[in-house]
Amino acid sequence: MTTSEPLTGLTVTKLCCVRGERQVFRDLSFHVAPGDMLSLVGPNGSGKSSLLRQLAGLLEVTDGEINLDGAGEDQTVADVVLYAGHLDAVKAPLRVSENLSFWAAFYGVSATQVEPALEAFSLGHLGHLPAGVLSAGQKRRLGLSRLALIDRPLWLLDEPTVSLDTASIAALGDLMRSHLKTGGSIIAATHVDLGLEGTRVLDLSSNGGASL
Amino acid sequence: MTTSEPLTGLTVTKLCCVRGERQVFRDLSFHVAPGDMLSLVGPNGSGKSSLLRQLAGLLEVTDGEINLDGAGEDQTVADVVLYAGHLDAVKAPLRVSENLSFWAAFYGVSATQVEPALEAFSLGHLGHLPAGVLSAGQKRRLGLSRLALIDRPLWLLDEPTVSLDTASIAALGDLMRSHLKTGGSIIAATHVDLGLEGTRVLDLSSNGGASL
Amino acid sequence: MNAFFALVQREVRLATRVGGGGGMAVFFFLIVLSIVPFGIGPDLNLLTRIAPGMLWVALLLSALLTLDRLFQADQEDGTLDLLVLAPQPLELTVLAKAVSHWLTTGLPLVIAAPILGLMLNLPLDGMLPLMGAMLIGSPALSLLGAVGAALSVGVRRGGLLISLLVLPFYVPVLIFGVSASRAALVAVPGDLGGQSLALLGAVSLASLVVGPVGGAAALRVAVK
Amino acid sequence: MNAFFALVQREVRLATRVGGGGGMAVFFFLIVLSIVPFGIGPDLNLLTRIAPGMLWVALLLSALLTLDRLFQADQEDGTLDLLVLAPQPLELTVLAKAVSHWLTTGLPLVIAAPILGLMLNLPLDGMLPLMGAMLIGSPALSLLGAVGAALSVGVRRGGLLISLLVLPFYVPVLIFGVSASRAALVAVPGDLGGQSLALLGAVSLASLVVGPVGGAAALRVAVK
Amino acid sequence: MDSWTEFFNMGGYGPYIWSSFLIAIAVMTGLALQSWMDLKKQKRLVSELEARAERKRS
Amino acid sequence: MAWSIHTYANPTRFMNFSAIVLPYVWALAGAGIGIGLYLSFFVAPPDYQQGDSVRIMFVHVPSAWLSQFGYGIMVVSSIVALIFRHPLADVAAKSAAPIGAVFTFLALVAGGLWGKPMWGTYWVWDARTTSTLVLLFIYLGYMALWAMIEDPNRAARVAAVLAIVGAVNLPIIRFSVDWWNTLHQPASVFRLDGPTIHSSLLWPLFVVALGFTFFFIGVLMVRMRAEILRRKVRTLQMQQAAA
Ligand code: HEM
Ligand SMILES: Nc1ncnc2c1ncn2[C@@H]1O[C@H](COP(=O)(O)OP(=O)(O)OP(=O)(O)O)[C@@H](O)[C@H]1O
Ligand SMILES: Nc1ncnc2c1ncn2[C@@H]1O[C@H](COP(=O)(O)OP(=O)(O)OP(=O)(O)O)[C@@H](O)[C@H]1O
Ligand SMILES: [Mg+2]
Ligand SMILES: [Mg+2]
Repeated sequence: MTTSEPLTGLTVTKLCCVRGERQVFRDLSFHVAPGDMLSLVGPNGSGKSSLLRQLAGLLEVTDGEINLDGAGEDQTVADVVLYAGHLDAVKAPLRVSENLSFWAAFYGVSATQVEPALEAFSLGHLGHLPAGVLSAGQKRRLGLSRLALIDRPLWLLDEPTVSLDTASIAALGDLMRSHLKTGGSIIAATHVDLGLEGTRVLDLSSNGGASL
Repeated sequence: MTTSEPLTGLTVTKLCCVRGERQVFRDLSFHVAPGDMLSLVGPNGSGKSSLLRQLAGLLEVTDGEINLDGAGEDQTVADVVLYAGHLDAVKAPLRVSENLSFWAAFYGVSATQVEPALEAFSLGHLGHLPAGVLSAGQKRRLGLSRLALIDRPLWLLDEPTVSLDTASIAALGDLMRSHLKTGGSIIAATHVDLGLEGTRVLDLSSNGGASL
Repeated sequence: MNAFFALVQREVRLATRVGGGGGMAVFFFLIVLSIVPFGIGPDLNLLTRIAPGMLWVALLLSALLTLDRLFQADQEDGTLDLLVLAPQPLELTVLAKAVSHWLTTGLPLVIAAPILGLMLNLPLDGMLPLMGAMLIGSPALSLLGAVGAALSVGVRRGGLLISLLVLPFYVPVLIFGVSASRAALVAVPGDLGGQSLALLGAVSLASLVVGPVGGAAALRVAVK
Repeated sequence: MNAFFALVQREVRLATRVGGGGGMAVFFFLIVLSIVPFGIGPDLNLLTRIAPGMLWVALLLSALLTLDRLFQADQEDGTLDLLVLAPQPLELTVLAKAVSHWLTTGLPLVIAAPILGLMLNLPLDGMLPLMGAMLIGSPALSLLGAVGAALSVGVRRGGLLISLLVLPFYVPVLIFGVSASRAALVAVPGDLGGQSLALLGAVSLASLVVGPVGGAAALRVAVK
Repeated sequence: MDSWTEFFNMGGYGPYIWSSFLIAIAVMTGLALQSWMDLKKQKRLVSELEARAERKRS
Repeated sequence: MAWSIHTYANPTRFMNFSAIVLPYVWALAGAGIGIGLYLSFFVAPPDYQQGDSVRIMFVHVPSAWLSQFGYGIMVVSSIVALIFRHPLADVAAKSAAPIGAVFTFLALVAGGLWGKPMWGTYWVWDARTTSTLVLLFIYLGYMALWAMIEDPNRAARVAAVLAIVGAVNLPIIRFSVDWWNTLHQPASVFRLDGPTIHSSLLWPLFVVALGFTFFFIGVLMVRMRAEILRRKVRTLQMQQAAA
């Protein structure tokens, strides 16, 4: 649990996003401090996923700036960010526990963290099953259990609640709450209310994008 | 709009589902009449998707029976059912309208129906775009627009609201309401409330499945 | 029938839009053929001697390389479920798939064959019979390949598996195809070209039945 | 380094669990080699003469057939995003991918080569040098292939595209590989085997740099 | 003694004949053994699992 | 659970039946092979053309026959499995494949060892040798398909389709001799005008072949028993994991 240095904030200034020649949003500015939760809302196509990918460094920044306030000289976005997109990055032929163990090893987390991370989403008893037989929601939970495994200050979540049942949504809420409490920040795109206190909302529908 | 004969009902008797040697549910019996909406609920892994695939004939029926009451001699489940699963069956390189036109031709629907079907989910102005550039919700809407295109009495929907924004959920609700009003039936698995009047709920968590 | 053509049209459109359609297949064919001389040395006599065989082996390989996505892509994005549930008989759907596969790999190669023949120093007047043999034999590759592709739906690393399943069935096509082409090109005394051609046609006709029926049976099992 | 081995282990495990690992590659290799005689006729002298070339061409092809899923599968299920975002340098990730590809295709073929040689009537005492040449040359195939696989991430029908991108780069491997093998097998007077072998080694070493660096650069672009 | 050497020599074809017979015997024995051991293993697994199920029930 | 009856009623009967007959099958196999070996070394005379090397025939020809016999079993069981859904049929098909593959391998090896003295090389690319090699590939492809599909029920059905489609290849193997220039012996035992092999070689050949056939049946039964138990193990494991 030592990979992450505390991040004192993320500042986004006049960020623009152009995809396929079309302006998705422009002049987006906001600041996220430790302990902040920012909820991205807006109709389909307003650019929530695009913004998250830009923040993660997975999409070209057309114009504007993204700054990590507390980051060291040689620290890149990738050292600070944990990204969970639409896809779960789960390999069907590997067992549930093997899937997570791999990410532990690859992100330099001790193997002893795997069990607790699975438990965070009540997947412990499914550990020996091949991931291919999981139901949609179980697979999603396996993807999300990386949040409990890898320690990064800034979480970028793209519709994390998709396919989850009520119990799992509550588990995700707990995990997010404790992440915020320990000084982490979260930016999450979602169409449903996660019921987290003090959530700030960024509505992308009004941000100058072509009205798609 | 003549492919479908009116279905007088679907009767399921003592249906069992075994996947990978594990019992998912057993002895499931219910009846769906024209105009009925049945909502499948239950935690992740309780067998909602499996039940829908069994009803569509896309998964082996281990034991029990599925009967179409009003179906003619030579009518199979496939003639009656419209299935919309987790995946959208959208081809990224084809334009939005081409995607839907293909399904129209393949299911024997007149090409003039394509425009209105796209409009049902406000996709009309995106028709010329390659489907690959759609956002998650837009892609989902394209998949769902098949419901407005193809006329079948029984809809089987697996978490249709995933990724949809509020406006699109409302549009889906309208479509479902009018389908029910014209004597259609719907069986839908979902974790969120669709706000349709007179919905019956089938809770799979209590149906003898191993508690996964 | 409408549904059949709609599927063929869609498949061909998909192939042209993302893979340059037939152009890609021809290009691959060309590269394989130009690699061979590096492998066996630049002896032109030897090359001419094995040219008909090389043409057919390259034809098989380019068919194989494109087969693995035939149904797999549809399964991964959910299209396959809808194809199986459609009112159109699954046999026709498989046939449409095989036809589009042939239109985007087999046919372009037949048309390009003379150019390749020229590169391998084949006699010009044998070109038409050669193209005829390829035209008659290549549909069998797509039709038999469709069975292999359907069998390996849902299997990861399907590409290699398809090769294993399908190549044994390609053997008769290869034997008759090569002997018909050789008769056309090298003018074997006591020419057997006609007979091989007839057998090649018979194989193609047989696979016109085996392909759709076997493919549909395999798909029905594979979606479940 | 831990991350490196974790990735190699995962890849090999995936390959064995779903594709029978190296067995499948050997099997494919065997089939291609036994298909060729059908194409060019059963003349054993001729076959022996072109045997080294065929071995290498078959090696290239089985590498090609497995390359297209190298990064594509990871992109389709979202794994690639996470690999790019991980603390491990992307170059090492690409190297790990190439190493696992080699472990599941190149290495098994090297080991199986003697059996294939026997079927092609190659002299027994040339087997070890042949295996040596394949051992030295085959890593280049996986390393260079990784660049092609990275370049074609996100492109449908990537399989053919990769072939087009990669085959030209395989030519030097093929030339030196074949001439080294031929020297070993046919004992060419004024033996050039040593020199070819050295050049082959040089190509492999060069691709040890080109592969990871080029592959990582291509991936960085492809994810965005 | 001489007749035995002659017998093993098989008119000069000895190596081919003996190796073909020996390989056949070895491979067939191997197949039978492997099948038999697999059967043993499955029997053992079944009884283990049934015992465990029994224990759970009681 | 109703489905368990469907799955086990017949296999149980098979388990009982096979337990009873297996010893006799083994005895017949042992006798056939034992006597056959004796006959082939001490009774059968050297061939007037091929000398002692003709003795390889006693391994080669029965193996070649059984390689095709095995595929026949696979095809018949697959048809039964697909059409009648008999729960034993796909077990039989799956179990027959490795045995058939082994005999195909033996036919190849013995043929190769026979070829060196007769043709001067271990391997020729003629029609029958090559088609036997292709048969081995089909066996291996069939086994690969089983191995690569996790769920046995699905694997059974997919593999059955392959086996049936692959049956097309059996006549090809037989007739390929006529299509392709060939070195290999044409049919000399089973032909319309009677065998052309001398009877002093012929009847030891039949004794060995009979022994091999019983061996095949014995191993098939053992493998089927193991396969039935393996599925039972899988079911029990999954049920206990779920509980
Ligand atoms: C690797 C090489 C060989 C292979 C793969 C092979 C394969 C076969 C096969 C498949 C058969 C069964 C044909 C049938 O009845 O359907 C057969 C039969 C036979 N083979 Fe071979 N063979 C090989 C080499 C040889 C050699 C070198 C000889 C002897 C010079 C030989 C002599 C025979 C004879 C006498 C029969 C019995 C023919 C009959 O009664 O039908 N084989 N072989
Ligand atoms: N291919 C498969 N092989 C074996 N078991 C499977 C397979 N697919 C699903 N299962 C199992 O079947 C059970 C039911 O899965 P199903 O997808 O029907 O659940 P669900 O109710 O739709 O859940 P969710 O809300 O997560 O979508 C799960 O326990 C799952 O692990
Ligand atoms: N690869 C692409 N090329 C071109 N345009 C794209 C591409 N991907 C997305 N777009 C466009 O960018 C816009 C924003 O897409 P994005 O996925 O960010 O929306 P979103 O807010 O996440 O929507 P949703 O709620 O549906 O997930 C959309 O109009 C979409 O059409
Ligand atoms: Mg989105
Ligand atoms: Mg589900």
